Amino acid sequence: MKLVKSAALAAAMAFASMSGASADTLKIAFIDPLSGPFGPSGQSGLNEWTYAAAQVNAKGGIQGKQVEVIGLDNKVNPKESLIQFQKAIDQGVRFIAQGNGSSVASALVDAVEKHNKRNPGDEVLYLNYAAVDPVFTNDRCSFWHFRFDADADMKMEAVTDWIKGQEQIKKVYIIGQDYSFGKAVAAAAVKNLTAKRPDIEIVGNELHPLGKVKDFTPYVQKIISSGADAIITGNWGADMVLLIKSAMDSGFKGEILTYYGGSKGAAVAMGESATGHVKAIVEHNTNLPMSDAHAAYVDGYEAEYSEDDYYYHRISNAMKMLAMAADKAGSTEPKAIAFALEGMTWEGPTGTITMRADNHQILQPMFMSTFSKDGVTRGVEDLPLGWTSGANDRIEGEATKTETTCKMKRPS
Amino acid sequence: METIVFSLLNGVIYGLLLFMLSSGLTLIFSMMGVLNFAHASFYMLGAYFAYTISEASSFWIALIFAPILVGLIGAAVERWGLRTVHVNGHVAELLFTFGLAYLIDEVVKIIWGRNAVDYRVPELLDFPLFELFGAQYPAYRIFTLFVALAMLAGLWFILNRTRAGLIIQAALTHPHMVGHLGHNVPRIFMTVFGVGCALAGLAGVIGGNYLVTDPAMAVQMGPIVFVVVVVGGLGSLMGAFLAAMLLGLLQTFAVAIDTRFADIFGFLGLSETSEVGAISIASLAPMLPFLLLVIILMVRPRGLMGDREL
Amino acid sequence: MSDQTVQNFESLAPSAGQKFTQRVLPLAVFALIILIIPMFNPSNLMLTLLNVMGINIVFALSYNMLLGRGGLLSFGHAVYFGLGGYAAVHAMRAIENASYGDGGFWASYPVFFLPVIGFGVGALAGAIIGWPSCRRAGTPFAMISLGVAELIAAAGFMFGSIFGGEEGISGDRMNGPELFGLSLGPINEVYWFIAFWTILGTVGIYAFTRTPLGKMSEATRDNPERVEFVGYDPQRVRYLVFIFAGGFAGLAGGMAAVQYEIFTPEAVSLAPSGMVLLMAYIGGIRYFAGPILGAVVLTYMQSMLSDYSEAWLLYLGILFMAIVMFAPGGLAGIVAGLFNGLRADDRSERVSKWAIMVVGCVLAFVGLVALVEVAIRWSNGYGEVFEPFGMHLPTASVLTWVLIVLPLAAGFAILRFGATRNKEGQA
Amino acid sequence: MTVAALSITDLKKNFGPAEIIRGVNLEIEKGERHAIIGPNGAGKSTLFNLISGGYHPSSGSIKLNGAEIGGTKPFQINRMGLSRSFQVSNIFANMSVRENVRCGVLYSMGYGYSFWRNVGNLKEVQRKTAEILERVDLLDKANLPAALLPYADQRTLEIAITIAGGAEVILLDEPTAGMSHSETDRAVALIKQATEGKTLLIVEHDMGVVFNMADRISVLVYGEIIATGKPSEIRGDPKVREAYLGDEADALEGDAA
Repeated sequence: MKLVKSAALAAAMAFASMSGASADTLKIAFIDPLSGPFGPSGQSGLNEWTYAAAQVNAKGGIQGKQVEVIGLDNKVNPKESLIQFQKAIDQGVRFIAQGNGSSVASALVDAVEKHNKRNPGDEVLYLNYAAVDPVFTNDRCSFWHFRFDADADMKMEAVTDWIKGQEQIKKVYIIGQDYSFGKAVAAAAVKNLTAKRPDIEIVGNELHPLGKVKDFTPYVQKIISSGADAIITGNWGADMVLLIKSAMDSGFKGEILTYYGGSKGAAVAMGESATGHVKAIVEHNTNLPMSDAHAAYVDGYEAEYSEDDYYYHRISNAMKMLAMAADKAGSTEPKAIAFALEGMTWEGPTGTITMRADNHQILQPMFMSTFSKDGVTRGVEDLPLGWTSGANDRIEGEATKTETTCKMKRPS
Repeated sequence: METIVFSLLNGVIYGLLLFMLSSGLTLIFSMMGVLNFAHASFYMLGAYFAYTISEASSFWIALIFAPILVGLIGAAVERWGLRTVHVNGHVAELLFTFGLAYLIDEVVKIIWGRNAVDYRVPELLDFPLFELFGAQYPAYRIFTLFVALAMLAGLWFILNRTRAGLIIQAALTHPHMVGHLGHNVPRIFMTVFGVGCALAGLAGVIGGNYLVTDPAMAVQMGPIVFVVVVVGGLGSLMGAFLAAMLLGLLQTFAVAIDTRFADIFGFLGLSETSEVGAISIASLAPMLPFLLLVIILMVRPRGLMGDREL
Repeated sequence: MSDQTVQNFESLAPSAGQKFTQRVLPLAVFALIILIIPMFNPSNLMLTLLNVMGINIVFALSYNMLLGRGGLLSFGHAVYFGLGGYAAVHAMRAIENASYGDGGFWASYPVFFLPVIGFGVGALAGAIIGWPSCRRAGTPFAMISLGVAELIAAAGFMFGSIFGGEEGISGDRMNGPELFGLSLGPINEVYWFIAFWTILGTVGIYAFTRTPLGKMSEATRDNPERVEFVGYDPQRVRYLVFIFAGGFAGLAGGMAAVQYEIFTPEAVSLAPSGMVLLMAYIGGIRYFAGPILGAVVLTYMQSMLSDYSEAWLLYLGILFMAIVMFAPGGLAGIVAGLFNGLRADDRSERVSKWAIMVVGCVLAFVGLVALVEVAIRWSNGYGEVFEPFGMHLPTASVLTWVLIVLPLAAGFAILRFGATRNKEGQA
Repeated sequence: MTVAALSITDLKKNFGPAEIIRGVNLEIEKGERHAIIGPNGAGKSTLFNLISGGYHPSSGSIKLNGAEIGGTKPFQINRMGLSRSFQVSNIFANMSVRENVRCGVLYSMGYGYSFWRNVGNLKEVQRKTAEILERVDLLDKANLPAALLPYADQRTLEIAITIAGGAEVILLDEPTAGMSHSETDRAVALIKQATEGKTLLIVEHDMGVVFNMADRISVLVYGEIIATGKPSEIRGDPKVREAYLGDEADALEGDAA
């Protein structure tokens, strides 16, 4: 009897198969967390993709096709992502977008590569907008993967380029989460600092377990005792917020250079006391000087999604480049678009943007943004606080270029 | 020297916060045998209530009313939830609280959003109290210390100087005896559960702005509370206190130690660059509680001060 | 003794017919369902889901060897699933390297048999970790499993050479010798692989419950003290059961390795351990088929419900709580209750009682869904409005709240009425 | 000289400062039915727990067929051929009567921790189980869940599990407690029949049962055995009469009649 019920269920599922692809839409499956602890950042990403699609559609779409963004919740779980990937394929999706979590990215790079090998003629293109592990554009690079964000090493290039211009920084403390990403950030920081500012003393290099520390005060006091005047950290989520909060409470006076200071929810948790101290290396902030068209784009977004702030500028870049590549190729076939994207260079709202042909990594200007009270025209999270950067805080895309070990295998 | 002073101070404060959080669970667990998975969720509720109340009025009002509110919710959970499940045994009770923790998490996300809320230290206490070896010491941390001590004193007074306290003490060590003395056991259970939750709520009021108030705070604190209770031992608030202190100090001191495995076991040929050799004591600090938990359960299942085995 | 006794002992045990209907038939039907599903030409997504269900069925059944049959509540069962899976992925890589390189043992090892590796490593991990864990049942066991799970989860991120850091370890299943003509490339071929191991795992775990050790495991759950006085060491019984549970979890991990071709440290974390607990308990731990049912339902919910509502986690939590509080037998218990009730004498009375309960549940559920959906949209603040069946239900409208409060109140009132009527009926 | 089935020398047990067993000496021959009586709190249950491995002796020795078993674990003692029942029914409540008895049979038939055999196919186990069930007259209730049995039947099942393993030395802890008169009579007959040829050590309050069954009786008072002997000797022993005051002395008297 119990089994009969499961049979009925299975049969019901079998019939509930999805509708096929329709010819006049270009579907992008957005595979990221939409529920659970990482739901908010996934939701932001989805909003920006949807908005970018609406903007493109208003101008007639891509190659005459309307762009449709389908949000699929992967719960930041690699295995679940593969199920959602299959769901996307069954709906006739040929483009997927993902950003949260290198574990998910790793599973998807692999899955896309295998799918394309096993299903020729039905290839899928992977638009990575935020998973920054360098390995995806190095040892594990794939023809079907394009990254629109600077990878962790490039960000460190940018951070250290910026430090080069900061004479007052003499002692640096590196702290990070004890896993592959944290270790990679620490290694890149040591390597770049020794090369670019040999006079700087690295007074500490520490890893702490991922997401387990409740009170960072002991770490912060170690940092203060070491006399550091800058902290470099790749921490994200609670690990970053708690670190910054503790540092501010204990009266740390130096700079805290982060990768993810601008991520969702951080501003409220850090609070006003963090202004002037916390910096984040990003490709865009909403207080940059903007052209009218770009300002309209940003304001339009913030008006439509009033609870959300414009953060993932790279999504707008990715959508524009997708459209340009399709126009260049005269087709919306992923393979043709992939070839067209290789080596594409254009003038974006923030400067020159290039998609490297050798490893499918984007090069774009980076900005060392400061969490500030002053000079803020667009605040974040309904606070009068926001992210600003000055003239010296700009690092050109070309300067962040790193050597690649990628041996790209292109389909014939 | 400065490391020792700092570690001592931080360890004690963190330990006291842990004790505030776990004392309620020790009461509940010892009397009712329920290892409440949702205990840390009540801690979270305390923080969120305090945030909402202090937005509307002031932190001081929140300090009093938020724990009471949490206590009432706790009592209600016992009355209409746990009691129903009780007949199905301890595993069912454990699973009930497991599900409850899950639900509270989701409900908190709906009501207060999925990001951190801006729950601040009251302005009255938002200043550096003193400076020690170049680092400032926030006044609020010392305030935390006093609240915890006051709670400790209050708890001690109630348990040792009031009739209700004596009944509870008897019940802590001999849970089966209370019924024989003619007391209304269900009501005692409900009260104890409520009071235990209120204590967690108080810890939330204090800890929410000391740390961060977000929906992940319950999950973060959950397991460590168990460690305190189990290591401290059944039926022993003193044990919970010692365990909390031990954990607080252990973790803060471990952070201060830069030694790596390679330095310790170097004589065995463990190299600095190997995966095991590169692990430092400091990076292990947050894992120590769980190591301690497993070891205690293996070696001394009654905990540090417990009067009986789990 | 006399012939009488011999005769009696023959009649004591279930007859061949009973054995068939009670034991062989359900398993045969289960296998048959698995075998005929492909005839319905399911989409790739459905095949993927079915594969995941197969994996979860074995995983949940292995978990129930502990919780349902052994009375051991574990919060770290994913450790064995994960370690088994990791071992299988490492073996998969070894097969790949060996088939392109120097050959050797791995070159001749078919990917099809990777779950065997998973079983071995899962059992080995069970043997090592079980040694300190199984001395005590109850809360100490649960706490040790939690502590161990935390430690292993942390180790998952620390030891890159085993767990591959955040990206995990990936392999390619299309290497090594092919078996049964399955290249294991397309998903429908993987389906047969999963089907084979799901059936084997299910039969294996079922067979285990029929062995002397399996029986003594149930006896130890019920009464460890008495077990000692019939010559058994309860610790030893628990320990051996634990090893087998670890082994079958590893088997499921090995199946997952072939299905996903990747394992990441997330697999050994606390979340999947909690998930398998939910699967087994919601399905019903007192019934062998319970975890199967739970695995099917929860796998479907996890991957499909999120398409309809982002509050799916909340619904899952509510379902779990409802089961814990009102239906400790789980879904399988409900199904069994219905089935037995339909054959009972007071059939009509029971049906009317159920009808009342169902109406109450449905009403309360409608109100609850409306409440949750309206609340979550309000909470998100994107100005989105809940619009079921063409209705427009903004937060501020009176109609919305009528639609929430009315069904909720009516549903609970009916359920209460049903419950009190039951009590009177019993008194 | 034959070795005693059970031989206890200078056995002592204290819980903290409280001395419960204060030096017990006892020899029980093979095949003997020996009863232990004594007032409440004399330490009868403690003595049983010491012999069956539930407690560790503080000092002294307990020998089973000449082998020391003091401080050994219960399951080891059980494997050496000693089995016991409990004062409170201690059965596997979620299993059927047949399965309960089968649990008692399995180990003794060499199927210990076996996980490669199907219990349903173990013919000799089935046969032995059926034999035991028949011997205790529970055959017709074999497939009922144990928890649904009436009280007296649960007590019987308790005894059935105890004898199932084929132990030569059997300890019964108040086997007739809480039974009615007719039930008691039935139980006594059953015990006599089921433990035919075995060594039996029994603790019992019902003097009728004791004097009816026992070959010899020991009287335990305040942790010491004050007298051991045939029922007739015990009945007349003044020390015993002294220990049993009031009603219970009358009971001794009454049963003597």
